[in-house]
Amino acid sequence: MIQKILIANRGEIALRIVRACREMGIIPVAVYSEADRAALHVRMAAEAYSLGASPALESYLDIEKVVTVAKRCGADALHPGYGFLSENADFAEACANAGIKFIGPSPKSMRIMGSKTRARQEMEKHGVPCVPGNSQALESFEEAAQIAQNIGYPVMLKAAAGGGGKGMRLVREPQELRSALEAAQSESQRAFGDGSVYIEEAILNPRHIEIQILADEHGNTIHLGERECSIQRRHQKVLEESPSSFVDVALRNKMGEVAVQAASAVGYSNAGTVEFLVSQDKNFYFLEMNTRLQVEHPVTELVTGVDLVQMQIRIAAGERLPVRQEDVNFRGHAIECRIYAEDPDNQYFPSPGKITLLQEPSGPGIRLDSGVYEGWTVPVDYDPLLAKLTAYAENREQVVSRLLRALDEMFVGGIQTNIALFRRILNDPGFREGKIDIEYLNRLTASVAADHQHNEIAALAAGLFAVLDETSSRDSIMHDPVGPIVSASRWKRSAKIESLQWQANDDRQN
Amino acid sequence: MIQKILIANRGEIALRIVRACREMGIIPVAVYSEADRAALHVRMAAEAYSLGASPALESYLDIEKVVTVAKRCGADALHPGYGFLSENADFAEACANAGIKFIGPSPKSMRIMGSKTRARQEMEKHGVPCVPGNSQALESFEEAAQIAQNIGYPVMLKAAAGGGGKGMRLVREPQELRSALEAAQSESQRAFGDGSVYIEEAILNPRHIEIQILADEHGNTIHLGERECSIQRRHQKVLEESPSSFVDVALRNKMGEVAVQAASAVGYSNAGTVEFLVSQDKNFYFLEMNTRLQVEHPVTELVTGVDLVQMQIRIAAGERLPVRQEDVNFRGHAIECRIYAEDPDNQYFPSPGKITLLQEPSGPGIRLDSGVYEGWTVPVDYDPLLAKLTAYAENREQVVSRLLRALDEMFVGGIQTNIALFRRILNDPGFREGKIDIEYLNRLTASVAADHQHNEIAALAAGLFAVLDETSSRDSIMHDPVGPIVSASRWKRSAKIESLQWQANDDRQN
Amino acid sequence: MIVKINVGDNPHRVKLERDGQEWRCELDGRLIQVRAQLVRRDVMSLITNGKTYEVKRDQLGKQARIWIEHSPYVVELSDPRSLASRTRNRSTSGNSRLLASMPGKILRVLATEMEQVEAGQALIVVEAMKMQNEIKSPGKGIVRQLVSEGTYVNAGDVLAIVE
Amino acid sequence: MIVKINVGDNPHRVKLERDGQEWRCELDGRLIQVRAQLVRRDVMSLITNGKTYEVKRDQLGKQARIWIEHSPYVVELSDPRSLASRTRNRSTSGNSRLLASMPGKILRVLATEMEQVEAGQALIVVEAMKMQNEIKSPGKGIVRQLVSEGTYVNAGDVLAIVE
Repeated sequence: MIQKILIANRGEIALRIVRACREMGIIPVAVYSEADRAALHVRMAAEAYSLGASPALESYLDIEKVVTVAKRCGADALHPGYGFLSENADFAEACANAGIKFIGPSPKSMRIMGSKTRARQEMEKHGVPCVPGNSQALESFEEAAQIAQNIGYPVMLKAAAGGGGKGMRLVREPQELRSALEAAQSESQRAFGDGSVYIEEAILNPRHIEIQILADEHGNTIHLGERECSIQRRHQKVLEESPSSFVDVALRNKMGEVAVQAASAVGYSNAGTVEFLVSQDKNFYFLEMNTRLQVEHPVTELVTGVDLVQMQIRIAAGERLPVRQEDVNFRGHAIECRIYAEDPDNQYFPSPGKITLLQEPSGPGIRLDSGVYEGWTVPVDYDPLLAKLTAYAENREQVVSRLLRALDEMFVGGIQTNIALFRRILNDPGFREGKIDIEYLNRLTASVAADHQHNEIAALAAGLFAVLDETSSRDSIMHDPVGPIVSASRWKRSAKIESLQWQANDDRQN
Repeated sequence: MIQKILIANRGEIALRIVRACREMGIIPVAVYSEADRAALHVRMAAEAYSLGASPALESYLDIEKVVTVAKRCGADALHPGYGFLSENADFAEACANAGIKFIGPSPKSMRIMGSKTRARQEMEKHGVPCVPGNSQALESFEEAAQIAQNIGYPVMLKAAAGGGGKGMRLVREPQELRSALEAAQSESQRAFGDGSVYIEEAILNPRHIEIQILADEHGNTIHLGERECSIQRRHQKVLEESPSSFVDVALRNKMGEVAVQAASAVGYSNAGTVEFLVSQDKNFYFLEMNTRLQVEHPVTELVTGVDLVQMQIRIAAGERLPVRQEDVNFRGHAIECRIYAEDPDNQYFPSPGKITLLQEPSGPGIRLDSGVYEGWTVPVDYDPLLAKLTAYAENREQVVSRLLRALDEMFVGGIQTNIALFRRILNDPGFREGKIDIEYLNRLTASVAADHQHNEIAALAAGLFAVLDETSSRDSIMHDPVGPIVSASRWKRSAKIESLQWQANDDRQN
Repeated sequence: MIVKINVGDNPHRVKLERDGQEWRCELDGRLIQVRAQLVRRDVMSLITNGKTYEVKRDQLGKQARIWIEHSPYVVELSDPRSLASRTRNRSTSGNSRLLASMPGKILRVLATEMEQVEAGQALIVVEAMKMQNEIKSPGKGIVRQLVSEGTYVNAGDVLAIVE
Repeated sequence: MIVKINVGDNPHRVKLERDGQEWRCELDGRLIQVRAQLVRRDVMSLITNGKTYEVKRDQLGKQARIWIEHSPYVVELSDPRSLASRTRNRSTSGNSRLLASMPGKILRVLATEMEQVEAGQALIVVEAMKMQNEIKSPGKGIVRQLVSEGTYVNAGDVLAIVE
């Protein structure tokens, strides 16, 4: 059995794994960069070792350092989380060479799925539907024109080395092809140092729907249904749900079977996710397979009752899957909101900094996976994900209401977050009717948000803060053993300073 | 439809109802006593009205005041929660007379179930098994001896007016009867001003298991399975779970049917709970019916996926039950811990006071229903329940581990709580094997708890607090906008004062 | 106690007097009875006319914000003197100070000290959490007090001044 | 910095010196390297030899407590002078002060000022949250400084002295 796991990650996912370890009687070991000495995952682990300087390249991405720590502390297994080194086959191999069980698939499966072209070849060989196209770098404009002709317009140009929407161009008609190809190639060259572009059929307004699979090391593979992940900003997921209101039982079974096929085709083991593009007429196409735990795994845990992280560890320990496909009991509906430190009104620009006030939601149907706490300074060095707020209820309508209630209870002070954006999404009639695709969020934010209505209460409250600050610092009304709250003089003094700065801001905005 | 609900309660249950209202688009209205002006249920409600002075008799128990506020604010319904006026038929009637829908059964059902003797008669008439006995006040010793003879020893003497274990005596043999009867009568007289005692067969080491039922106002009644509530202190539940490891499918179905019968017998509507004593050989006996929501309703919500409070409101609005008995989908296992402000090492004496530090657990499978917050002063006037920590997982073993993990994450500073007691229960092999009955907790606490092992780390930490306090107050290491933490001088000064007080305590203990 | 408060650009005058458990408030001359309770640092529970408000306070960069029903209101407390100076400043100043809206690292500086720049011209690239943000000149002018490449800035720090 | 600390009844001597990111600690002469971080008021994260401890601090009545792995340790910081006085007090004092262990209301006072009482005799009934608790005399003696009926007491308040 596994007795000690090194968690090669940070933030909420590291804490998620710490919790799974604790619940299984396994010793969770954290690693941390200097910026993360006081991070929540370090506080909650049983052991913790420094990796060095704050930049990820010098800490969480340094294979040698991580493996050295794992060996030194006597870990018999390592969980990579998501991001960082989680899909790095060399890392998985380095763990294996050091005698440490990598909690994930074999390096071989990772390598196949990590290459767009190899993955596509393998999938096509095993009858997994892919978007019609060539998936090889185009040699010339003539070749591009020929292939586009065969596929039929509209077509999509994509960077071979790419991702994140860079080097992507939609081509609606033949006469647009030449300039689009040149633009895509030059953008791809700038972004990835590689101008290779390939061509695919364009799926218009598709949904992004993925299937969670679990495979043990004895050849058993099951799926746990789908997750609807169409709500994205900058090609990154923002809100996910399960089930998808677009997927009926027949489609779920079909996509599930194909996902199991895809995993089996590469001898996959452990947890993984097969991502599909789904067209408005319910055709689906293999997009890629993520050979690791997903950020949004909680929605699947809530609707199936299965603990995916514990399952990963049990599979890595050589156990057989304890459930068969027909035992999976789907019940209810779950939606996850990724609470990011970013400003949706400013092109989602990240907002690291100190969290001066934090109020977390709880109560029925609410699950919070947070990596932060009040007083914590969110570092500038990593991802802006603060926490995942996930709600569960009997049906989609109830879960939407529940999430809105929980978002009302939540407050993050001192930095910007996207909490208000979720309130907008969840109140939007289009979202409530399930009318979403991967362009949904762009359309929503193109319109203007609702206005403020409580100017007078704000004025009143500001005045009362000033007077109560004073009272509490004099009489210690709060009975706080620590002493006074913000003193009135401080609040006023800072207000005066603000008055000057505010003025400067005004100038800039004019 | 119901548009505004007055919540005639306080603490976590008032907040639970606030949340249900918010999720249903209903305006939640709080009431509060002076001690509760800053209570969490007041903060979270949309409207709040004062009831007056702190003692419950002058606020939460004052029928006229509560009904007046409900009318004044325009509430069209009222939720009584549990405790306080929730089982008071006169209150339900006063609401009805004021044109306010009482969210609960009819006053008539409440009156029958509120009287031990009438309930028992009604149940026997409808074939619901009761503990063999007379349930009428004994007239004489001779009558008692006769009935005891008929029932067969051991028998139990119980106060007719009573509850909470007062006036209760176990009689194993005929020669013990006379003195036991006298003791029970005099204890009952002192406790309730009424010396009436009745006699029942003694069920030895029984379990306390209850069935949740839901009944709409159109004659449909279903049950949602059982809750195991055998872990009690002073006849009050401390930890509850669902399902019971003692109950198999056949017993569940049988008890469920009987519970539905019991409810139907009195024309019951809304949510209710039928409590049974279950003997070691799996016979079960009607104990009483609670005509309201139970404290421990979350465990049922977690294993069935049904929101009981929302269901109560929908039933009160005249809706039909949306699920049939065969649709109830039991999945997984749930356990609730009632976090009380009390000292288990000091006969569970309550510990009100200011919560100086509060860390709340979260993450997968954890639900927290709390009525308190850091900085809140738990009043001396009411119940010591601070919060309910409930965990859900695939099976009992996993949920026990999960709760232990969550209890590790939880911390309440400044007052005593029973958190350590839960750690003991959940680690106890007897509990883990499901060997529990209503005497379990007394047996467990009779043994000595484990010892402390970290004296040296404590000394080190105390020293580091002193030096870091100093640094942080000088350099503001914490970057706290509010200023310094406990200053070193304060920590040291108070330490000196303590040194004197501690000494006095020592003297007392010698 | 009398406080002058600006919410956004709107000035308000608030007079506060304790009245037993309540506060007698005059907001721009209108009387409002309020029960106010500081429940913790930066969080206040208000009840007025039966309605409850859970009000929060925070600071983003140099802006003080009051949050009501999850919308932020930028507020400043002022006295006549600071108001006067404010007005004076506003009328005379032709400068634009570029302030960092978020903490981050100065990845690139695209202008040089004393350079003549156009409105909309990119001056600085700030990076945080692998995202890059171009800071553009708000108008035509001369660049001064440029921040240096590689430094870390906080929200509200001056990145440059365009005169 | 040198601190003398009692944990329960055991005295410890702790010498603390900053050493870069770490603390060089001498605990009763034994050297221990520690990384310590105050993560918020009354919560400290310790790492020593790779092992982590999340240490909390609180106060119950007049007792200061340090919590490690969910067990409380009653601690006091002392200097030689207070230690001396403590020893002196202990050896000369024959009094017992009855302290309230919890906040509550004095429901009944069962003894009178200057009354001669026996060990175990009930002196006072305290009530909180509808529970009642009898406070008994720790020994034979004369009762003094009795608290009055109806008053509210806090943890650590003196309820009576038995001489």
